[in-house]
Amino acid sequence: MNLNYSDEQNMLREQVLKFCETNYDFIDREKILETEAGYSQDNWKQFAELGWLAVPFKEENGGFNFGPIELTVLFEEFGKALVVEPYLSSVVMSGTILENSNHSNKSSIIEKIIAGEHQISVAYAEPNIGYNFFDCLTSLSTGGDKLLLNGTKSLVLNGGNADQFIVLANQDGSSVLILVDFDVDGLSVQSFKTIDGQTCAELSFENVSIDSESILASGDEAEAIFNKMINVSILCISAEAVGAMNASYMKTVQYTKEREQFSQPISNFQVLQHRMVDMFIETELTKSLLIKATLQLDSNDPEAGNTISALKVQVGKAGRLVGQHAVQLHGGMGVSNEMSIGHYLKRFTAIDSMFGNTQHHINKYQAK
Amino acid sequence: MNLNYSDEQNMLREQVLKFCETNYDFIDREKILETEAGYSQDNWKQFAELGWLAVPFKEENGGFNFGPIELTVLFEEFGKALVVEPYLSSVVMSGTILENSNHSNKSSIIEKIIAGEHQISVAYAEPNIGYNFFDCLTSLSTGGDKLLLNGTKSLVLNGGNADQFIVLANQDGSSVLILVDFDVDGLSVQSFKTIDGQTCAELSFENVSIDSESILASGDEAEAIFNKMINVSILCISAEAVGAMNASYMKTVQYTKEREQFSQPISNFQVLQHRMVDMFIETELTKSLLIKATLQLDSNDPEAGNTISALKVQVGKAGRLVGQHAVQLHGGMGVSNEMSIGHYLKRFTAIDSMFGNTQHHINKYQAK
Amino acid sequence: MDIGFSEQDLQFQEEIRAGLNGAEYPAHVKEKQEKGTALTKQDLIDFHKFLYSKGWMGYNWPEEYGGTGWSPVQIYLFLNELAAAQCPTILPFGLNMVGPVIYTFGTQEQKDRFLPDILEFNTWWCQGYSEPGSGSDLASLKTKAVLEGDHYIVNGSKTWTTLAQNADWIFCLVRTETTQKKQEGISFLLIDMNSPGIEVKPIITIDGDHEVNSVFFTDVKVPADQLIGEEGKGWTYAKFLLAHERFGIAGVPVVKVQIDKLKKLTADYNDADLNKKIAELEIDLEALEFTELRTLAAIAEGGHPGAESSILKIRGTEIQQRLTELYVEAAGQYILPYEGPEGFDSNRTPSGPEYASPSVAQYLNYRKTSIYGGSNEIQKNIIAKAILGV
Amino acid sequence: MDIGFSEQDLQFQEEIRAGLNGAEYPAHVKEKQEKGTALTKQDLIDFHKFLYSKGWMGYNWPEEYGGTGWSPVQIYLFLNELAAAQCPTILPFGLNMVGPVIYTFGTQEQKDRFLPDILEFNTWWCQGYSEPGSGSDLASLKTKAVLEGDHYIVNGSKTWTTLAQNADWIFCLVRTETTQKKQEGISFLLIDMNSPGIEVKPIITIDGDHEVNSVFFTDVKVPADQLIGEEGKGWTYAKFLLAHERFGIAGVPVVKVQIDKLKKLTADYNDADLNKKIAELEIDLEALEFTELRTLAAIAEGGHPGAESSILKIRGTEIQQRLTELYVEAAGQYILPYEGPEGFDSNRTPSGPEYASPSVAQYLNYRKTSIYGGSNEIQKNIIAKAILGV
Repeated sequence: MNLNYSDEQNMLREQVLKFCETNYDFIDREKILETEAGYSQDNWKQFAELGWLAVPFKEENGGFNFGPIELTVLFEEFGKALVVEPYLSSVVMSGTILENSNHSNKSSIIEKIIAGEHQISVAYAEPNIGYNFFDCLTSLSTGGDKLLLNGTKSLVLNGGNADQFIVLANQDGSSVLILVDFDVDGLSVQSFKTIDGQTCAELSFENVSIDSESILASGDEAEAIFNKMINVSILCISAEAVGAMNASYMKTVQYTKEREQFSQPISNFQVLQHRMVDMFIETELTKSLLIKATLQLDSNDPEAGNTISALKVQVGKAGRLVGQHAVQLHGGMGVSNEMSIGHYLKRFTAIDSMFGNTQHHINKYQAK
Repeated sequence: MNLNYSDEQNMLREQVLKFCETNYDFIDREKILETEAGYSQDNWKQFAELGWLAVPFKEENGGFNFGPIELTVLFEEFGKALVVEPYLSSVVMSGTILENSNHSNKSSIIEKIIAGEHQISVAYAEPNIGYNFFDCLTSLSTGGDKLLLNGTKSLVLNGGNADQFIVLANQDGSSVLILVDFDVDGLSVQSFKTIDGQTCAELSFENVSIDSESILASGDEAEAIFNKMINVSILCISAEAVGAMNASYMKTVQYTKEREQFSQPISNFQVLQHRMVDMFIETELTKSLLIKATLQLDSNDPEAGNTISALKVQVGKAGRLVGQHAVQLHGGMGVSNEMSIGHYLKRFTAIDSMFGNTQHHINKYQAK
Repeated sequence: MDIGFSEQDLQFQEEIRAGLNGAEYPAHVKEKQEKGTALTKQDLIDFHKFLYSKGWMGYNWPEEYGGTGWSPVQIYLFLNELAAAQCPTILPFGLNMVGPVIYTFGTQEQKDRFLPDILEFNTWWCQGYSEPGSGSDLASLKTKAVLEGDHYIVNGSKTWTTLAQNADWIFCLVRTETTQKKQEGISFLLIDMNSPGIEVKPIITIDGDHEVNSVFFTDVKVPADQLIGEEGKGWTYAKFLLAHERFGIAGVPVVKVQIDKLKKLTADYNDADLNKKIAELEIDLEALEFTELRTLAAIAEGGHPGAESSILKIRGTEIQQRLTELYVEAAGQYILPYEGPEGFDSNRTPSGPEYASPSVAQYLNYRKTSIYGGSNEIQKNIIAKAILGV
Repeated sequence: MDIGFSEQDLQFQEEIRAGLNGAEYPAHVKEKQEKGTALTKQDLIDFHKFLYSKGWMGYNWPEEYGGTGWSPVQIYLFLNELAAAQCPTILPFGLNMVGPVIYTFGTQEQKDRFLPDILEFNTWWCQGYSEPGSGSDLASLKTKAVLEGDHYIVNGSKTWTTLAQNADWIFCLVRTETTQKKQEGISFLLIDMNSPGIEVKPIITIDGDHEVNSVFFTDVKVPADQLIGEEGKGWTYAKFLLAHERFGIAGVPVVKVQIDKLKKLTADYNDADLNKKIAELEIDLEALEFTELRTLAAIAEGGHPGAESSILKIRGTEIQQRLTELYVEAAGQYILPYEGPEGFDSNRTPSGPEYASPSVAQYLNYRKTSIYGGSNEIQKNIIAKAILGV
């Protein structure tokens, strides 16, 4: 057992931190949010140039062959700055599925992802199935000599910007993962802003013709790959949450030391001090579970899935506590859209809702 | 709607308060706990003389025809002084069942109860049925031309001092309430101290012969009477809890104003102040639900049962919070058996466990 | 003690219910209520004018000043019926805030001038208390009013001013004198929002809505007869107002209706975890509701809302916030798409439950409730003083 | 970073496990552990002497002083194996409290004199910190030590002294000088409990047990060479000790075992509500356990336990207390009969689950955990200072 980050990992953290300090203050971010795409293509290009988009991919596919640890380093720093670039959807989610699939063309697709020239979003959620993603109604059926895809996918992260989609569908009662171009006949895409300043899309498939080479995986294999993707994704947004918690309590400490009421800085009030201590404690505890889950995923520990659920629960609870306390201690400024502090709360709320919320993962953990 | 206590009710409260101030300080109580019976026969005699034992009974049975309001007045004051005399078991529980039964002799039995000469305990709990009292295994069966009672009843309040028992049993799949003398053949009684300084007994019935006149009620009628008894009992111990909460926070306020640490009374510390505010708020909220439930029971409102469950939940949560905070704010003194404060915590714990704990009543309320 | 409603009370309830379902009720408001569409300024005015037309506007005012003189039970029933009919919330600024201050501390002339317009809702009021530098610590306010002849000249700014964009009048705490003790030297001034030198700038909150504002005063001339009571006594009136404001802030009737709504919305899922959380919230709400009734009863007996009203504020806002959390929990991942204050374009609505997007907006918006009206921490300080007697 | 245990670590774990199951383990102790019977003083001594015989006693001491010099991972594995075997908790007073103070601040003579007996468990230590007037505010202590020739004369009293009734020695904070600043003038003194003038009086706690005591000192003569370090520097040593004490106070391995036990005890009921509460507790415990590992790793890298050890104390005791609440909840009404410290008379045992009575005793007893070792409020003050930098 070794709990120290390597020099390489520390350097990566430094690099991301510096990038965010330079290019990602609150005003920069506000401007990005106002763009049509909802993220900065310039930033994305820089991510590619800095090699960040290659982080999780295998060397054979042109990647750096890094693992969960490096991803959490990236995402912790993203979380501090509330980075909205679609790293989760376009690199982690689609990348995990692609790499684990047997698609003949996957290396060349991954190369384009790494180069920042191509984005793929995974379409897994649907309007009526909650967190039971495999119960999906979107179906791949045989129509004459063709395969036809029909159904609705919702909450597709960054879907409005995607060049391709990986769609989770149902084929005769078993799961399939299908690669679909954004501009095929019968597919319509509607993009929405999300509550935390990102974007997601709703996809509607009407008799979209699928050729069998586009099927990335099916049956148990598809579900195994999909679950792997969910686990890594939870890990990444949890790391992001840890970064956001860190920033939230540090900013709150700073604010309370500066804000004066009753002729003294409000950091003098014991009740507020203990509130900040609670924020600090929850952040540290979350970080601990994050490291545990990261290392278990890294070593393919069969317990990893349970720890991921534990982590998601802790992230849900701690994010809520830290986010709410941060807003409360900022008073009116906390609920103003022009301060960053409320945006952390929004991100915590979004993160809790994704891939199974707190109660969902309590139940999953309990049933382990 | 009228939320004022009548003059008569206020006088009753004054009377109980004065009695407890005079006869029931912590030292007096400690001495009572050390006695074999676990309560003071002298006090009981005084309760009778002051007419308190007549409070809930109908005039036709020699009672004062008072209702739930007067009972809660009594119990609130009992709660403040942690009174251990068996009013709940010997007057409220057995009295409610007797009065609602058709037993030919009930008036004369009640007269003896009112005179303080006779005690009856209700035996409802069993070792393996939890809070589902009607699922009891104790059974009344026909053996030849006799009715025979067999089984075990546990947690019979004040059972070691009872002259008679009212036993909830099962007869061919339906409930019966049976009056049994303490000294019948085949009944053995084992008495225990309880965690909060009272006593309870375990009864074992081995082919105890029952004559049919001893059956107070059976079938739906028995269950209706029993449920009524449970509701009134919950009301009484809730009132007791409100009194105990009141005393706990008042004593804590007093203590923190006297106890000095870091060269100042610890009541100066904002965190402790807010803790006491929480105690105060929970006490007041519990009192509100207590009044609501009392008035609903008093007016035979069909909603009363739900409010009783709500009240029991609130008493469970608030009692825990108030009891634990009181101990915490007393520091080491809080966990010392020689201070009253820890004894309130014990009583809150006992009260929560009786007649369905917090979670039991949340579920009952939810299923309403 | 008894809990029953009298025959008259039940008849009263029937009257209110009939009135709210009657033909006089503004149809365009009802239509929007039922659809859950946002109400305009004019809609709100129409609603309040309807209340006035029924003689209900002064529901908590003494008869002497045009109020109904209703009993606590009647007030309780009235507010419950409004909530059950999903009516808009009665705006508190005139009726519950400045109104009682004027009829308690104002001159006869001020009463005659302002009270009828409040009841008739001819004037929309807003509250000028908080300033950028003074939130919880109101006494540190810096907005200055200097008497020059028969006018005050007001300079400074107020913030978090709810619906100032709609307001005709603002009641302000201003500093008329600088003294050692911060609470002294504060005065209570009524200012016409149309006065030259007033500028209103929107503040967008984290739910994306425009509800609050900054209000800037530059050499605003205010006739001296718009001062309430005495100069320097503003702090007394402010405290009086805050205690009144806390009252009703618990929002019990509305929460009750919203809990029922949540139960209906999620009935199909039959989610045991959620149902139990709802049950626990309902229990807390029952306790709060009866606490409010006890407080109302005490006031009717001549009591004054004190530390008890702080309980209502604290617990009421906690319950409101928890309820918004349960809505968000129920909606799950479908909270993600952002609707914005205008609602989704009807041609571009995401699938998933319709209540999802409003739920998360409400959740974010309601974080304000533990901050405004004296933060919950300040309320606890107030109770601490009262129970500790220090 | 990696989470795996090395081959050596796993072999180490095997050795510990084998040792605890081996023939040398005192059979009478094991028998009582399995039955859940209370252990006597001699049982505890036998257990600690067994640990010494295996060379495990100084599990967290440097090799230089007879410790094992184990890595954090080894310590972690060792403590987990002890808990899994339901061993008694290692008494902290000698090993985790006064021992590190002596080897860090003591003279060579003191090290030679006291450390071997601590490791061999020839001496049972107790802690003389709290006084009736000074609980959380240790610096306000009043017990006085006056140097007369080569002896100190000690007068005063200590309270909440755990297991003083069994102790051979006590380490005390005493006031050797009265100064302006309360933290100054405090010294750290080792006192033989057999010294004339010491009286121990039991304090019965709310669970009915005798675990803590008052200790009174009347003209107790203490050789001056039993002073640790310098006169007046006691506060420094005390803070050092408190930071060490907090460590391990989290009690993670024991809680883990007790959660598994609760699950087994309640498996038949399959109570969904209880199971979910247990799951939430397990999650919190996992987070705490890994936090402790992180702290251990940091210390192994040369760090010093600071504010982090306060997290372990706060959250550890919170979890312990919540666990006792879950046991009580599971036992329901069957907690009522009072067992007392001796257990029920075997001929007179109430029916209902056997764990019921010990559960409520544990619940009541564990209220102490958020009070002792510096109350949780004090721990939060410590962290507040650290993170606020004030």
